[in-house]
Amino acid sequence: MGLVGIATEKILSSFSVFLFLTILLLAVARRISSSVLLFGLQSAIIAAEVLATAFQEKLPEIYIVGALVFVIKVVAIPRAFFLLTKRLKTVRDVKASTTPTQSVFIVAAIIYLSYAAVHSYGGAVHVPDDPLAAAISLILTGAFLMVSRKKALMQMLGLLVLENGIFLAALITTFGMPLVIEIGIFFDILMGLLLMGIFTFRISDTFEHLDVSKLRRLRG
Amino acid sequence: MLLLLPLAIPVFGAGLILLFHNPRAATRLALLLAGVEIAVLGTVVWQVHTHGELHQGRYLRADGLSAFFLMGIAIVSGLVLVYASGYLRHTGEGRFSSPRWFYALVFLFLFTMISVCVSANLGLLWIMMEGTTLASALLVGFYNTEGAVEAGWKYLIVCTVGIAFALFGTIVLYLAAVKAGMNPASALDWVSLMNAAPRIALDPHLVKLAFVFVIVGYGTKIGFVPMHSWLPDAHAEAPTPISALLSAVLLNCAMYALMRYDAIVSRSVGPAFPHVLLLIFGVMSMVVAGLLILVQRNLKRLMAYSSIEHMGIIAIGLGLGGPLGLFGALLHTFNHSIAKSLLFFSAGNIRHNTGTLRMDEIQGISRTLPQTTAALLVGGLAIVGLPPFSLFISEFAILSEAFAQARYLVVILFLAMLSVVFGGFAFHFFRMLCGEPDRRPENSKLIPSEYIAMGMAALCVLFFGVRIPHVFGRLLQEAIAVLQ
Amino acid sequence: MKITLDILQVLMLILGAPLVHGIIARLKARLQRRRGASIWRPYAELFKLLRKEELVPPTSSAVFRLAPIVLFGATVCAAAFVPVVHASALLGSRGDFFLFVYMLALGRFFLSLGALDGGSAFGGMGASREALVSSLAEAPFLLGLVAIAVLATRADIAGMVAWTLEQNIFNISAVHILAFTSLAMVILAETGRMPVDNPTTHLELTMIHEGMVLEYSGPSLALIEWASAIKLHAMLALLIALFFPWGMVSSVSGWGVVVALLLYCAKTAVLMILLSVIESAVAKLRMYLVPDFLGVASALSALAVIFTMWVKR
Amino acid sequence: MLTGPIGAAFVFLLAVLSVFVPLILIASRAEGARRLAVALILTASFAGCVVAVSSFLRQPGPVLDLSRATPFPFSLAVDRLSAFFLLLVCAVAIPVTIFAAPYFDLHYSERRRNWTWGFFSMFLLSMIVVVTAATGFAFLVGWELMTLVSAGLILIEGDSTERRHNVFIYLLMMHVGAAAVAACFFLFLPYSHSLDFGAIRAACLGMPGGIRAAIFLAAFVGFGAKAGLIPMHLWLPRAHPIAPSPVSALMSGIMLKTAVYGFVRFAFDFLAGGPWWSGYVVLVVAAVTGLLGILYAIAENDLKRLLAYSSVENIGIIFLGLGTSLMFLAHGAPLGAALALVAALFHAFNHALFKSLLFLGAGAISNSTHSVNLNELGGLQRRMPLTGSAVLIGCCSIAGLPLFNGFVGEWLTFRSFLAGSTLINTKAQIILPLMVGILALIGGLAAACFVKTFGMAFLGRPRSTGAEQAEEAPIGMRVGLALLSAGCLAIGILPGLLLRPLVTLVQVLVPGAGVPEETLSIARIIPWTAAIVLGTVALVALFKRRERIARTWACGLPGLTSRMQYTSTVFSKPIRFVFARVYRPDRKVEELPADQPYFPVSISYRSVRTTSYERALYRPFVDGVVSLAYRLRRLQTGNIQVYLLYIFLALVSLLTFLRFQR
Repeated sequence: MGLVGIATEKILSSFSVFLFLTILLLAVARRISSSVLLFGLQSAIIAAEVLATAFQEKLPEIYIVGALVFVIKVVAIPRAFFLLTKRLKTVRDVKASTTPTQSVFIVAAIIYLSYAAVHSYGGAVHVPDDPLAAAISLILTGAFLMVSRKKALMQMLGLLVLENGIFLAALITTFGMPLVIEIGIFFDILMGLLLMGIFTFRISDTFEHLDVSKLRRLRG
Repeated sequence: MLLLLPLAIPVFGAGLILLFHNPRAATRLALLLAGVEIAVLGTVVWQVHTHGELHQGRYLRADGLSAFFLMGIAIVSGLVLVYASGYLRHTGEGRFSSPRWFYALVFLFLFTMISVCVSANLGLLWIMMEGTTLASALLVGFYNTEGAVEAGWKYLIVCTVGIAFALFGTIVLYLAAVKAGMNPASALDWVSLMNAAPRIALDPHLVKLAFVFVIVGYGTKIGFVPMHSWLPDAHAEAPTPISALLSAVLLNCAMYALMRYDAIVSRSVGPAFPHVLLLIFGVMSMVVAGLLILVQRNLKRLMAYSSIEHMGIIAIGLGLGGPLGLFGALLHTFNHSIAKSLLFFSAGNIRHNTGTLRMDEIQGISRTLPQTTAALLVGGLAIVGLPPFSLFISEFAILSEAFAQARYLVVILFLAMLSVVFGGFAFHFFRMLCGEPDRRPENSKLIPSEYIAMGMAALCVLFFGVRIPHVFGRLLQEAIAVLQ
Repeated sequence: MKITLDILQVLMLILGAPLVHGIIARLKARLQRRRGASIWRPYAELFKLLRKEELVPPTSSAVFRLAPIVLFGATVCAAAFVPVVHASALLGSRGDFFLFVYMLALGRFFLSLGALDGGSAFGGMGASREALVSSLAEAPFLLGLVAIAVLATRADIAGMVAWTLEQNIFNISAVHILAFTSLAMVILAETGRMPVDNPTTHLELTMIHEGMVLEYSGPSLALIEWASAIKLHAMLALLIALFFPWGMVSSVSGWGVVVALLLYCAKTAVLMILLSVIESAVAKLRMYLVPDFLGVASALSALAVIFTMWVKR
Repeated sequence: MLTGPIGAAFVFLLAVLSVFVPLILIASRAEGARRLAVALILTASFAGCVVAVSSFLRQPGPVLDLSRATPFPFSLAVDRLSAFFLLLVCAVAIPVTIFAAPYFDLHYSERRRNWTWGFFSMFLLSMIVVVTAATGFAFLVGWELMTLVSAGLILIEGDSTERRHNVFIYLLMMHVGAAAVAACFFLFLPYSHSLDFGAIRAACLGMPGGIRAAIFLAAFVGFGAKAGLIPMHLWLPRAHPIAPSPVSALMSGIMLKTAVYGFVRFAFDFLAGGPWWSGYVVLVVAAVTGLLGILYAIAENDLKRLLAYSSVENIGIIFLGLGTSLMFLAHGAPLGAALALVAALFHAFNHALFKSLLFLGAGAISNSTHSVNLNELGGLQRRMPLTGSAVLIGCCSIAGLPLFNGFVGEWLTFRSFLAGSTLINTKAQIILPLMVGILALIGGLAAACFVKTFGMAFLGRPRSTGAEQAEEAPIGMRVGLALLSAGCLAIGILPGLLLRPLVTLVQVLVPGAGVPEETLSIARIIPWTAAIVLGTVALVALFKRRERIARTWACGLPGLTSRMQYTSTVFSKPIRFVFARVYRPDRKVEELPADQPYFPVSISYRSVRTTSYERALYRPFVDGVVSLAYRLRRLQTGNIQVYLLYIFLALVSLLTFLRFQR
C-alpha cells in the first residue's frame, strides 16, 4: 500500500467527478477546438482510471488497453481533429441549436438521471455508483451533443464521447473485454473516424459548408 | 483452415484489384475472384451440411445457421457482381470512385459480411457488423453527388450510433455472463453462452437490458422503424448493385446477428420478452413502411421501403417462433433477397434507359423495355407475395403460425398491410408499365450480363415458389435446429 | 271423365273469352246510355280478321310473326291452370300459381318484342310502358296469391281452391279481403282495363296495349285480341275460384256440374258488372300515377301475407 | 388414388392446361400450333366433363396428391360438390373455346393471340384448381392465380388509362377479398392443425361459436367480394365489360360461380350452417344486390355493362337461395334447407349457361357491328338470324320465363320462400313469404330489362351504319352460341336432367334432408306445359296465311327513319323515372338554337346516374389511408439530428418499458 496505491484509490473513487466537469464544460463550449481539448482531457481521465484499475486488479493486459486509450484518444484523435479544422478552415464555432444555459441544464438533468438509473439498476451490478453514473451520463451526453450540435465535426465528437461512455462502463463493470476484442473495437473507431473525415471533406467540397442540419435533400 | 479461405480471398482480392488501373482488367479479375469465392463458400456450406459445424481457432465457427446465410451471400453476391460487371459502364468522378475501388470495396464489404456469419464470438460479430458499415459507406457515397454524399454521411453516423448501442448491449450480456461465473475468456463465445444460458438468467433483468440495447443497435442496421431512417437514402443513392447488396445481404446479416442474440436470450429468460419486442418492431416496421410505400415517388426508395416492410415480416416470423415461424422467417430472408435484387436490377435498367427514377416521369416501359418489364413484373408479383412465387410460401408459413398461435391483432395488421402494399405496388407499377412511352430509348435490349443475372434471379424466385429443393430444405432445417 | 271435364273447362275459358269481352262492352254501353253492339260481335271480328291477309312492316323479322302465336299459346296454357266448375284443372293440380303468372309473363314478353319489331315509335312506347306496368304488377299479384297459399298450406291452384271449398263462407278472414282487393287491382292493370289502360283509345298519350298491337293486322291481330280476352276471362275465373268457389263440385257428377256451371256464370256476370261500372265510373290514371296504384296493391297484398301469421292458428 | 381411366383423364386435364398448351404456345407462333392448342383445350375440357360426371356418379372421385413436391400440402380431390362445379366449368368452357377461336383470330395479332390463349388455358386451370382443391393451400393458390390471369387477359385487350384504373380496382378489391378468404382458412388452424379439408371438417364440431361466426363473416365478405354482392360489386361492372367477350363470358359465367362454390363449401360443408343471424344477413344483402343490380342493368345502354350488372342481380338471386337455406338450417328444417340449396345451385348452373351465352352474343354483335352500344344497334335479327335466335333464347332464360332454364331456378327459390311459412319461428315465417314480393319485382324488372336488350339490339330498324352492314358471325362463333342455347332449352324443358343429381348432391351437404317434393313436381309439370304451349303454337302456325309487306304506320308522314324509333335510353325512361330515388339522375337538356323553342335544330338529352359506391364508400376510406401515409411521410424530415433523436427515443422508451415491465 504505497503512494501509488493511495493514488489509485483516489483516482477510482473521485475522478469521475472530473468527468462530470468535462461534460458540463462540453455543454457550454462554443469553439470546436475547445470541445476537442475537453474530449482529450476526458479521455486522459479515463486512461488514468484504466491504468488505476489495471494496477488494482493486477491485470496486465489492461495496461495495454490503457496505453491504447492514451495513444489513440488522448493524442491521435485530438491531433486529427485539429488537422481537420485547419484543412477545412471552416468557421470554428459549434453551431449549437440550444443556448449554453439550456445545454447546461440538460446535461445536469442527464447526470441526475444517470444517478437515478444507477440507483434503480445498481442492485444488479455491484460496482461503485459514481463511475457507472459517469459512464451512463457520458453516453447520454454524447447522444445529446449529436442531436444538438449542427457541425459535422461536433457529431463525430459526440459519437466519441458516447464511445467513451460505453468503454468506461465496460471497464468498471467487467474490467474490459478480452484484449483482441478491445483492439478490434479501437481499430473500428479509428477507421470510422477516418471515413467520417473523408466524408467531411466531401461535404465541404460539395456543399461549401459543414452544417449537417442543412443536408435535407433526401426526405419522405 | 477451410474457414480462413473465404475470408482471405476477398481481402487479398481487394488488394489485388487495386493494382489494376484498367477497368476491364479489374472487372475480369473481380469476376474471377467472385467465382472462386463462391466455389469456396459452396464447399464450406457443403462441409457444414455433411460433417456438421466447422471450427477455426476460438473465433471462427460455421454451423447450420451460418451455412444457410453464407449460401444466401454466395448466390446474391454472385448475381450482383455479374450484373455490376455490365453496370459500371459509367462511374462517378473523384477518388474512390473508379471501378477498381468499386470492386475492392465490394470485396471488403463481402469480407465483413462473411466474417459476420462465421464469427463465433459476439465481440467479433460486433466488430464485423461495424466493419460492414465502414466498408459500405464509401460505396453508398460512390457517385459523389450531393445526394450520395448526404446519404453516405447519414448512413455512417446513424448506423455507427446504433451499432454503438449494440456494443453496449454486448457488454451488458458479457457482464451478466461473467457475473454468472463464466470464464471471461469464453463469456462472449456464442456456443458456450447457449450452453450456459440458463445460468446467465440468475440476473434476468441484466439479460433483458442487454437485449433491449442489442435490438435497438442491430435493429438500426436491419432497418426497424423508427431506426430505419438511413435505409431509404442509402438504397436510393447508392449504385444499383450496391443497393441490391445492402438490401439483400446486409440486412440479412444484421438479422442473423439479432437471431443469435434472440436465441441466447430466449433460452435464458424465456422467449416471452424478446419475442414481444420482435413482434412490436416487426409490426411497426410493416405498418409504417407499408403505408409509406403508397406515397413514394422514387422507384428505388419504393424498393427500400418494401425492404423495411419485409424485414418487419421476418421479425414477426422470428417473434412468433415455433417451427413454422422460424421456417418462414429464414426462408423469407432468402426469398426476399433474391426477389429484391431482381427488382433493383430492373430499376437499374430503367434508370439507364429512361434516365430517371422518378416514377411519375416513367411511362409505358412495357412497350420500350419488354424484358426489363417482365423482370419487374415477376419481381413485383413476388414481392407482394402472390403465388406461384417464393415469397408467397414464406408469408403463408408465417401467417399460419400466427393464426395457429391465435395472435389475431398481428394477423389483422399483417393481412391489412399486405393489401395496402399490394395496392401501392399495383398503383405505381401500372403507371410505369402501361401507357404510351414519351420517348424511345436507343438500346432496349439487355446486355448479356444483365440478362444472366436477372434471368437467374427470376427463375430462382419462380422455382422456389413451386417447390423447395430437398437439399435446401435440409439446410433450412439444420439452421432452425441451431436456433432451437 | 275427370280429364274430359278438365279439357272442357279449358275450352270453355278459351271459347267463352270473346263473349266476356262482348258482354262487358254491352254493359258499358248501357251504363253510358248507348245501345251498344251485340254481345257476339267479338266472334264476328275474330272470324273476319282470321280471313284477312296480313300486312307486315318491311323492317320486321321472324320475331314479329312469332310473337302473337307464342302469346296465344302461353295464354291458352295459362288458362289450363284455372278450375272453373270443379276443384281441379288440366294443369291445376300439379302446376302452381307461380307457373300460371309466369306463363302470362311469357306471352307478354313476346308481345313486347313483336311491338318493338315494328320499328315505329308507337310500338316502343307501348312496350316500354307495358314493361313498367307489368314489372310492378308482378309483385302484388304473387304476394296476393301467396297469402292464400300460406293459409291453404299448398301452392297448387286446385289445392287452394279445394281448401277454400272446405271453409265456411262466414269465417272469411281479413287476409281474404286484402288479397282479393289487391288481386282485383292487379287484374285491372294486367288486363289493361281502366284506370290503368284504356282498351278503346288510340291516343298515343294514353295507350299501352293498343300501342303495342298497332302494327298488327289480320290473323295475328286476331290471335292477340283473342289471347287478351282469354287472359281476362282466366283471371276472372281465378278470382272466382280462389274467393267464391262455393258451388264447385269436388266429385264429378252430372247435375252437380250443371249447377256449378250455372253458378259460375252468375258469379262471372257479377264480376263483369262490377268491371263495367268501374270502367265507366273511373277516369284513366296518368301514366306516372300507375306505379302508385300498383304500390297500393302491393301494400295491401304484403299486409295480407303478414296477417296470415295470426289467421293461421 | 389416381386409378383407372378417370384418374388418367383428370391428370390429362390438368397437365394439358398447365403444361402442354403454354409450352406449345411458347414453342411456336405458327397457325398450326395454335390450332393444336385450341384442340387440346377442347379435349381437356371434354375430359373434365367426363371426370366430373363419372366421379359424381361413383364416389370417391380421383384424388391427386402433390404434397411431396410442394412446400405445403397441395392436393386436388373431386367429391360431389367439386364434381358439380367442375362440370359447370368444363361444360361452359367447351362452347366458349369454340367461340373464342375465330374471335381471337379476328381480333388479335399473332403475338397477342399466343399470349391470350396461354392465359386462357391458365385461367381455366386456375378455376379448376379452385373447385377441386382439397387443401387450403391449393385453394388459395388457385384463387390468386384466377385473379391475376383474368387481369392479364383484360390488359392484353389494351391498357388505356381508364382500363388501367378499372383493372387496378379489380385487382385491389380481389386482393382484399383474397385476404379475407385466406383468413377464414387460417382461422381453422388452431383447431384443425392443418388446412386439409378433411381435418377442417372434423375440427368444426369442437370450435367455439365466436370463431365460427368470425369464419362465417370472413367467408361472406371474401367470397361476396368475388361474387359481386353489393356494395362489394364495385369491380364487377368495371372489369367484366372491358375484357374480350369470351373472357367476359368465362368471368361472368364461371368465375363468379367459384365464389358461390367457396361460400357453399364453407357455410354448408364445413360450418354446416352459420350462426342464427347468418340467414337474415345473407338474405338482406342478397335482396339489395338483386334489386339494385337489375335496376342498374336496366339503366345501362352499353350491352356488356348491362350484362355485368345483370350478373350482379343473378348473384343476388343465388344468394337469396343460400340465405334461405341457412335460415332453414338455423331453425332446424333440413328439408326446406335442401330445397333452397338446390334452388341456389340450380340457378348458379343456369346462370353460367345463359350469361356466357349472352356475353358471347355480345361478342358476336361487336364483331359484326363494332359497337355494343344499344343506341347504335337494331335490326340485327334480319341480318344475323342465328345469333339473334341464340341471344333470344338467352334473354328468355335470364328473364326467367317458363320453358327456359332461368325460370326453374327462380321457381324453386319462390317455393322455398313459400315453404318458409311453415317454420315455427314467426319472424322467419313472415319474412320468407314476403321475399316472394322482392323476387317477383326482380323478375319483372329482369323481363323488362331483357325485352329492351333484345328489342334494341336485334329488332326494328338499324340505328347506325355499323348495324346496317352487319353480317352473320363466322361459323365457329355460331356453333358456340348454338351449343349454349341448346343447353338452356334442354334444361328449361327437362329440368329433371339437372335436378335429380342436384338433389343427391344436397343430401351430402344437408344431412338427413330427404327429397323435397317440389323438385319432383316441377320436373313433372314443365314438360306438360311445354307440350301444351308448343302444341298450340304448332297448331296455330299450321294456319296458312297470306302476308303483304306494307310501310309501317307513320301517322301519314312520308316514311319512318331509324331516328323516329324508341331508343334504349327512352325505353328505360319510365322505370328510371319511377325509381329516381335509386339513380338520383342528373339530367341535362339542350335545345339549339335556344331562341326558337318550337323549331329546334338539335335537342341533346343527357341523364347520368349520380349514385356512386366508389364516392360514397370507398373513396373516403382510401383517402384516409393515403393522408395517413402522407402524415407519416412528414416524419421522415431528412434532418439527421431528428433521425438520431428517433433512435434515442426508441431506446429510452424501451428502457422505461423494461423498467416497469417486471
